[in-house]
Amino acid sequence: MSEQKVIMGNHALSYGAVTSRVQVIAAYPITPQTQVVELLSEMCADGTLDAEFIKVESEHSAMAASIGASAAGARAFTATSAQGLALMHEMLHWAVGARLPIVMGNINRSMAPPWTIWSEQTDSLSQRDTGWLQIYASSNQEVYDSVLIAYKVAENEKVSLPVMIILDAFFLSHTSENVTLIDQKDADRYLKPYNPKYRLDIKDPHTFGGLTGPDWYMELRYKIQKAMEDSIDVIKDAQKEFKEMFGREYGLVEPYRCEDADTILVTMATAASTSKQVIDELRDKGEKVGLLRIRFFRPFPYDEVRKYLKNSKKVIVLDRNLSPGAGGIVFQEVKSALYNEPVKPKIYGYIAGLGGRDITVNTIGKLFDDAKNSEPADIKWMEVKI
Amino acid sequence: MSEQKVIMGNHALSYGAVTSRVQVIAAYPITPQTQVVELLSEMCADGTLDAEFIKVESEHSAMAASIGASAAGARAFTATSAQGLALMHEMLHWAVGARLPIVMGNINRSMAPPWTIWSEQTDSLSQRDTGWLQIYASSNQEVYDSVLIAYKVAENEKVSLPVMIILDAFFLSHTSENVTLIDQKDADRYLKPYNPKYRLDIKDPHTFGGLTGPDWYMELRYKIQKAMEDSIDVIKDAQKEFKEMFGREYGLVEPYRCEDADTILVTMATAASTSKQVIDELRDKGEKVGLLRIRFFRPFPYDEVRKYLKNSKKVIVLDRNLSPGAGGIVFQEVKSALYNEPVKPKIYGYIAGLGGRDITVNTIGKLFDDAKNSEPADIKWMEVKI
Amino acid sequence: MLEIRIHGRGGQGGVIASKILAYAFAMEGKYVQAFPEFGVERRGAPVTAFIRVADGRINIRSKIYEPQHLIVLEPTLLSAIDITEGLKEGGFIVINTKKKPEELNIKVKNSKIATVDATGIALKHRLGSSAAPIVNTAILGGFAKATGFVKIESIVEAIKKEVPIKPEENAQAAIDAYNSTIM
Amino acid sequence: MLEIRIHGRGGQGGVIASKILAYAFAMEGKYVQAFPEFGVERRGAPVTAFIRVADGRINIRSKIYEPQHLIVLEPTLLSAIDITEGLKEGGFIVINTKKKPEELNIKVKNSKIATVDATGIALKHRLGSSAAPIVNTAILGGFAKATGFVKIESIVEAIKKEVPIKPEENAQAAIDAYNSTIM
Amino acid sequence: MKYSIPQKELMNPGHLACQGCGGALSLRLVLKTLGENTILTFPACCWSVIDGPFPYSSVKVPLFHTAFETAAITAAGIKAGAKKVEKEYVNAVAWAGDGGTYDIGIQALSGAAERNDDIFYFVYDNEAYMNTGVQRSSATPKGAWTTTTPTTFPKAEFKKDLDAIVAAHYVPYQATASPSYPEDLTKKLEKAVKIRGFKFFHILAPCPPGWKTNPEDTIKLGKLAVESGIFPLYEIENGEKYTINMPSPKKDLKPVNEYLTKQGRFRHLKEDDVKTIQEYVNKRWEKLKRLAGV
Amino acid sequence: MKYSIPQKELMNPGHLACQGCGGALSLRLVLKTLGENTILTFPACCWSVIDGPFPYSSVKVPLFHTAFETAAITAAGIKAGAKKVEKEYVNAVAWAGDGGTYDIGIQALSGAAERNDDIFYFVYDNEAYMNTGVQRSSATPKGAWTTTTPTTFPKAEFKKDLDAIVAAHYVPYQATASPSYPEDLTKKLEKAVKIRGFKFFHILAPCPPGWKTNPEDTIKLGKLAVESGIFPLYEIENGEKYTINMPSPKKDLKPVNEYLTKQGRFRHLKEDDVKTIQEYVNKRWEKLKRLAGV
Amino acid sequence: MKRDGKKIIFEKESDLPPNAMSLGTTEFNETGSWRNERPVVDKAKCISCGICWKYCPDMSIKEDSEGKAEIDYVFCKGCGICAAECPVKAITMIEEEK
Amino acid sequence: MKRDGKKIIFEKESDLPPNAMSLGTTEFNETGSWRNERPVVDKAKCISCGICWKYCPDMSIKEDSEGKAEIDYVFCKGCGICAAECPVKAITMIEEEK
Ligand SMILES: Cc1ncc(C[n+]2csc(CCOP(=O)(O)OP(=O)(O)O)c2C)c(N)n1
Ligand SMILES: Cc1ncc(C[n+]2csc(CCOP(=O)(O)OP(=O)(O)O)c2C)c(N)n1
Ligand code: SF4
Ligand code: SF4
Ligand code: SF4
Ligand code: SF4
Ligand code: SF4
Ligand code: SF4
Ligand SMILES: [Mg+2]
Ligand SMILES: [Mg+2]
Repeated sequence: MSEQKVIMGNHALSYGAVTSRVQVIAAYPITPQTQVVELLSEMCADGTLDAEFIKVESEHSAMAASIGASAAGARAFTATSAQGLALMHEMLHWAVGARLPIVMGNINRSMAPPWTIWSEQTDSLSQRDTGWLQIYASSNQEVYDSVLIAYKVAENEKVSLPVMIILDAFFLSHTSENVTLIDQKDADRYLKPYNPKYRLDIKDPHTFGGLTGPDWYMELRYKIQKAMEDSIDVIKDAQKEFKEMFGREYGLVEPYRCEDADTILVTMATAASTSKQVIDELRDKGEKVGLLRIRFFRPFPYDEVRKYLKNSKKVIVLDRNLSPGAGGIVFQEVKSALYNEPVKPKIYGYIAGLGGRDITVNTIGKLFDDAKNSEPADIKWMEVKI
Repeated sequence: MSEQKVIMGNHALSYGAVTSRVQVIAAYPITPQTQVVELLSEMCADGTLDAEFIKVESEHSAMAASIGASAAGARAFTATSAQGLALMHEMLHWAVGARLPIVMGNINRSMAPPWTIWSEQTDSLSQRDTGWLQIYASSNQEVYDSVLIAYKVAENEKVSLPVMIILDAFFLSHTSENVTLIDQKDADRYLKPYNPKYRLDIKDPHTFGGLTGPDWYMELRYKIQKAMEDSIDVIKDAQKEFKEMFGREYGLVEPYRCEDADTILVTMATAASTSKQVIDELRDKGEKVGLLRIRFFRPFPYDEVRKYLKNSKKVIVLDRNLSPGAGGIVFQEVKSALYNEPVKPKIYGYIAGLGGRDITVNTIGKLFDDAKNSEPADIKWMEVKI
Repeated sequence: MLEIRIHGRGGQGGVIASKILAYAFAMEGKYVQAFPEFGVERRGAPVTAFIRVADGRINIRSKIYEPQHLIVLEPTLLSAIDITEGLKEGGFIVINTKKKPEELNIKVKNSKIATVDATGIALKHRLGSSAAPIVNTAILGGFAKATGFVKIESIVEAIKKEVPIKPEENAQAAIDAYNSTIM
Repeated sequence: MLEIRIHGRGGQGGVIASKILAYAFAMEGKYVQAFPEFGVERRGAPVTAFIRVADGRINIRSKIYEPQHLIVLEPTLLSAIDITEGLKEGGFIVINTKKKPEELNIKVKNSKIATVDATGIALKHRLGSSAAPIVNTAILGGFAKATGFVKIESIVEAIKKEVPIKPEENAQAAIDAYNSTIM
Repeated sequence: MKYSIPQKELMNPGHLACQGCGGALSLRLVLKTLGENTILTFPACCWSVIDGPFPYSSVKVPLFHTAFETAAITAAGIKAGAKKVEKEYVNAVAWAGDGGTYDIGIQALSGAAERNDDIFYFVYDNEAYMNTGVQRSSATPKGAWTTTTPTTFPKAEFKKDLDAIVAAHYVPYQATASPSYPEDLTKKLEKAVKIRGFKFFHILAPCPPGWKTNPEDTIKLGKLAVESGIFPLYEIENGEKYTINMPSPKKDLKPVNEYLTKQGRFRHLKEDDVKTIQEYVNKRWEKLKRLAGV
Repeated sequence: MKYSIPQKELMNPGHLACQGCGGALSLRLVLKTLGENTILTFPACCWSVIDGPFPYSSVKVPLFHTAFETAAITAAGIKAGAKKVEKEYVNAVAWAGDGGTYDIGIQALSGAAERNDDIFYFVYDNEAYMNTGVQRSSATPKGAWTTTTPTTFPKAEFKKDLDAIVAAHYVPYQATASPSYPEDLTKKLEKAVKIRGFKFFHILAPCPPGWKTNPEDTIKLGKLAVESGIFPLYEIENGEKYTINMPSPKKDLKPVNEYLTKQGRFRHLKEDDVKTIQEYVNKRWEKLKRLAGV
Repeated sequence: MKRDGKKIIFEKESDLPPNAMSLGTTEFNETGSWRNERPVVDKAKCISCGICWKYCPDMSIKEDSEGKAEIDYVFCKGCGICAAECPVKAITMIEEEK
Repeated sequence: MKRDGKKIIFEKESDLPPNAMSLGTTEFNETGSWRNERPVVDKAKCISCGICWKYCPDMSIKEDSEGKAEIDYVFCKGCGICAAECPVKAITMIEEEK
């Protein structure tokens, strides 16, 4: 029997981990992620969840412990944010090279200095080259569901890569809303116990990660890229099965009123959610506008992005992040994806909402206004006060 | 009086630091960077260089110490590679947010696991969102000269950002070649002592990096992006002055026989150097080919890249790096840069030389062959053995 | 769509109140959002929390700048800060105080003020100490009564599910408040 | 362009030899590259180093797969590994050994073999110990003599600038080797 | 008014510490003696917030906010830089919480101690990660509640013995101190400012929300911790010479119970648990006396 | 042939250690007693190379190569995972160099020790960063040459006292050991495998290229280190119960000189320097005897 | 850059420093609003011992012209430490007006 | 996947494991080539004490049919430890052929 709750995004992650029967948790507190860990601590303490909880001394160790546990063959979970994610950086590369299906929640928070705890996606987007799959969620239900989907995808032999589930700080992490939890029995049918082909097995000993010269390193990287490419179908299948069992549908991207749209807004996470309201309002006024929410940023959904955007006239990319000296990261990747198309929309890139600056209906409305009356540029800023 | 030496790339970094009169060095050993540190240790020990050398316990601390020293108003230097660079990741963001003109050498090495010590640019390119200026060098002379230029640019008030000077492992770091050292007196005329407007000053106390809410964080980021944009002119000026004083000329990019080229190869570092030989050979055969070497990857030289590429028919991007789930990083950024051009070349992206796989004249020749007879794709691999 | 703001002090449970209230609405089939002020909470410092309630899925995920209704957990805040900032006309303001609505000096057009002695009720049910009474459940009874937006039964059930310590006493406090709210 | 490969054992100074030789060429106005085998060096294990020499700037920056000339620091390597792998025809092979060229059994077409007792010379000048003689400077004298590519004076000067310990003795060893190389 | 400690304030009011914060009081007291030729660095901790939001600050000396795990090394970097730049001698000061010291910052601390970097390191120890809402650190005492050691499964391990760990680095000077004893703290600081090399201070800083105590009890709790031997005040020179300042080694300790019962975080403890704690405290007190040769 | 230690080899020849490597020998000896129900993890260190290139390995038990700074926590993660997955009890073993332990890995080590994670931690201490070509670590002894402490300015600080630091964590079992004394090592391991919780071994592992010694002297150097009291062999239980195994506390120590002069890294030492070292060793030996109550 | 009392107002780009450098003090933040209870000094009882001053975490105790303790209500958060520590009970905490 | 003696040869994509997992032992690497000097056992002197075996870092000492020490020259790196530690000097290091 599924159960309805009103829970915050952070607890949606915790419940997702519980429903996924994670076996080892290693985590370290950081605002705005702490509730993920606190709830899991409680559930481990009172027996709701039968997992080893390692209360590590840093996020670097949180990821290292997850890596060790996963290499030993257990299902491992952790969660962090911003500085913690950055501190893990070396180990994020490690989890990928070791091909370990760890699932991690990351609460998007802007990077210090200055100290900040508010939402921005630079923290996770600046990990986009590490080889983690990345899901940007826009509701707590999606957060919860994504944990199960993430394990299903990550543990698929064709993939064997870690997955990051990403929530906007506060806008999602601290916002409680209606979430339907999945009955454990059903969940167990969807997500089988982790049973990897290779692990640290005392009955079948192998060494993992030994010195690899120019003779084979490149081929191992090739395999990682291949796994990323193969993961597209694995994700589709996992999400299809999810829909069949639980009724909720997810894609690599989420198109919203894109069919005949001239102008399509591309963005991620909660900004995409708020955008729907703007799209509805503009559609009511007769404007042919649509929204493409990118849910998976890695693997980058080239086909879907092209499919939905190539027939539009204008594309507006809203980036809640900044790669200094370049510009908005999603903007860059969307342009890159459409580059070799025969006919191409104009693409406008805007930076908005850094450091927790609210992205309101108003903000989004202004993007449409600006794109109507201007030419694209390498970078455009929205609502900078100076 | 300038002096001719035969030195390895790593020592070119050390001598560059000496000629720049760095005041604080904090570094940690890692292959293939160790010689940088060893030589500096010796020179500090025997008095050649009057600097504080902090023999830190990790790269994370190397960067933190550099940050502290730079914030106190001293000229700080460090060097690292791959795992060390990754371990610094959080602090790389820190140096930028704190606007500190640290200069760091990074020897490009591929990321573990598996263990590897060989050349690949994923380590530094996956730091491209941190806000460091990045210089990819292709000769030891350039390495040495770039240290002085880097401080000059970094410490310019309009910039106040850290700079990374990047060398291919072994191909540059361990290869000794002719280098002309600059006489200290001349160097002192080029690079003045560091004298920042703001520092940790007991006579004028300020706090740096305090909690910043959604009210001002975004504006501070805007200023960083602005500084990146402004740095373009600062770099040009610094390099012009360098040429005037020392006769050696550097640009944001280095075009080679691009004037009337139909097909232009874009790449960085030592692969670009080897490519010149291929370009010469193909030109001898009458093919209209050219090379655009990207020297500064951050700030991304949008104008230069457009200027040299927009009139070509085909662009070939050779990436010695991989962003799994996307593809070659330079490929992506070049496409993004040219996206809004009215007429555009076809752009071909190839991954080659990962994990120290040699990029030979032969390899580069094959790129031209392949691009001649095929269509672009999201990713193409060169010389994968399986 | 309803948009409600709760005022309290750090450590007083305003955020929990927002969650319980949202849960009560959810049990009545509504879509809800409850969230704290996005910042650092300090014991003693004024803090706020927010609730959105709607019949359909709530897409908007920005903050609430112009709430329709207020809940005030701490009477001393009335003189310490401007609780009515951004408040829309015509809503309800539910305040924990011994005073009657007319004794208060709050100027917002057309707003309906309700008061309830949540502190007294909490202490009666031994919720918290006299220095730090736990009033966040009682006040919700007052809200239910004053606005009629949500049933007291839903509030009670939400309290029982969400409050780990003394759920029964907390529920009873809400009922008592419901029964003693003055408008 | 000259491409030269040096063979030795880990700890024997083959890499330093490559740098000194490159420096000697540079002093004669050449453009040079010197680099070790790109890998981990282990004491005792066979290792190699490389040199490129040209009149103009050297753009090529890949490894050397087919050297023209060889320098062998350690005679035991002749039986342990195949030193001639990839070697082009017609070059010089300079070997540290007491034997004469004709006593060696090296089969590369047209290659000119030169031998010099660098170990003996090194020990004479007390360079290293008898268990671990330092032969990397002496052998360069042999190379200068055998090939004529570089002047012995340049070698001597390069040694004096680059070798921190016993530079004079090392230089003298190179000269002695120059004078006793057999072809 | 009588001033038993320096009158000068190097802190501003309006800061963002909770009511009755022992950590805020501690820095106030410390700065009085360190004086104006001091450069501070704070890693992430409550003080990252207490200091106040940009563009404001609550300290009157230069302050660099740094990453959580880097307090000691940032201070060492500042010191190295200041040595090249400042004409005057500068106290380079790392001011960190227990989490930032015992856990995520211990590597940088150990490195700086080993190199004998000429800095001050202060840990204001409130025995948990407070800034993030009271999670367990390795400084959390056995038996205590935190949000990650719920009362169903309170902290199982004894508090990490950081003072012994630092002592094993044989640093020139280290001491424990308490905001409840400002004169003792001042005296130690006066001694330490004259020493070149690594100086370490461990300050127990009561935290009302984290300990679930009344704000007005902050000073009392600090005193009870000392008097019960939970947190004796002492100095160590070169890791070897121990001097006990308080409580008097000759007198009996107050029972720990009085200290524990004032705190909500220990409310769930059973009599047996308290006994274990008492025995542990007694044993450690005996050991300390032995080390001090009394 | 007589076998005074287990005959079984869990290591393969063809590995990439230098001639006469003490670190390679040490692991060989350790694996004999740990046996097949062992999972290893190595951080970056010489053993990352010694193990051999992919797709080959020189150990016959599962091995996970991990990042430099993570030995202890990776082992703890492996242990937690194996607990959920393996039916048998598994020895989760971190095997790290001194740099990976004393410096960059000490945080993870301290964390695991504090949590009393049920793992083995071995540091094979060759007193410098050898894999990167002999740079100073905090385990490098005072006076030694390394490439970052040139003979013009050799290492100024005494070796970090890691054993005392670990002892300050009160772990169930810790010991020093030497490949020159395989039987002693074996005996300690046999004891340790029965203990649940954190077990720590400190092995001094001579390194010919790093110490500038002759490969054939490796065993002799290990013995001289013990006999001179530079590296006495002892055990500590719960951080408090010390037992000295070797040299005999009743006999005089050999002078350190014999140990030092065999090593190129100490060649530049003056008579006075040697005296300082001798005094230091004597002092520490007295302290150790005191701790062991002899 | 403008100041409104202790508050700082950035108006143009150059007002804002390149990094988050402080330009004012936390005195802009009148933490008196945090108080539920206020300390009141009975000057008659006060013996000017300075203990309350010493222990106030908010620097909210001043010396009046007679050397007696005086509370700075602009910042006093009402923690109650001064009242608890005053050796002669010269300070009482009273409820703020509700 | 093919094997050539102890050497492993990957021919197609599926031969290669997803990560760098070992599939063979370092015995593919005949470290005998590292030797400058070789240990030679004088079996007559050998008393089978096992000390050389115990201390060899390269597992290159075996027991022959009579229980005497025997060197495995395929792997022996020639470090000389066995010779140095043999209590009866039954092992001598001799120069490899040059
Ligand atoms: C790398 C990193 N991890 C986590 C955090 C989140 N964080 C900030 S302060 C803090 C708690 C600090 O605890 P402590 O050092 O004891 O200081 P206190 O807050 O108790 O004063 C944490 C976990 C961070 N800022 N950086
Ligand atoms: C983060 C990081 N920094 C640096 C290195 C480079 N590195 C690899 S092994 C090593 C030295 C290890 O020294 P130690 O732990 O003493 O082991 P040893 O090599 O002496 O056996 C270093 C510095 C690395 N791999 N990762
Ligand atoms: S949580 Fe504790 S330490 Fe932090 S400011 Fe509040 S009282 Fe001080
Ligand atoms: S350098 Fe030293 S520790 Fe490393 S393999 Fe060689 S002998 Fe062993
Ligand atoms: S503590 Fe009491 S007596 Fe002392 S100065 Fe303050 S109010 Fe006066
Ligand atoms: S109540 Fe607290 S803040 Fe106010 S004056 Fe007294 S001690 Fe200071
Ligand atoms: S010389 Fe060394 S490697 Fe060879 S058998 Fe003897 S101990 Fe083993
Ligand atoms: S050490 Fe000597 S006597 Fe003993 S087994 Fe070996 S060769 Fe024989
Ligand atoms: Mg704390
Ligand atoms: Mg070592």
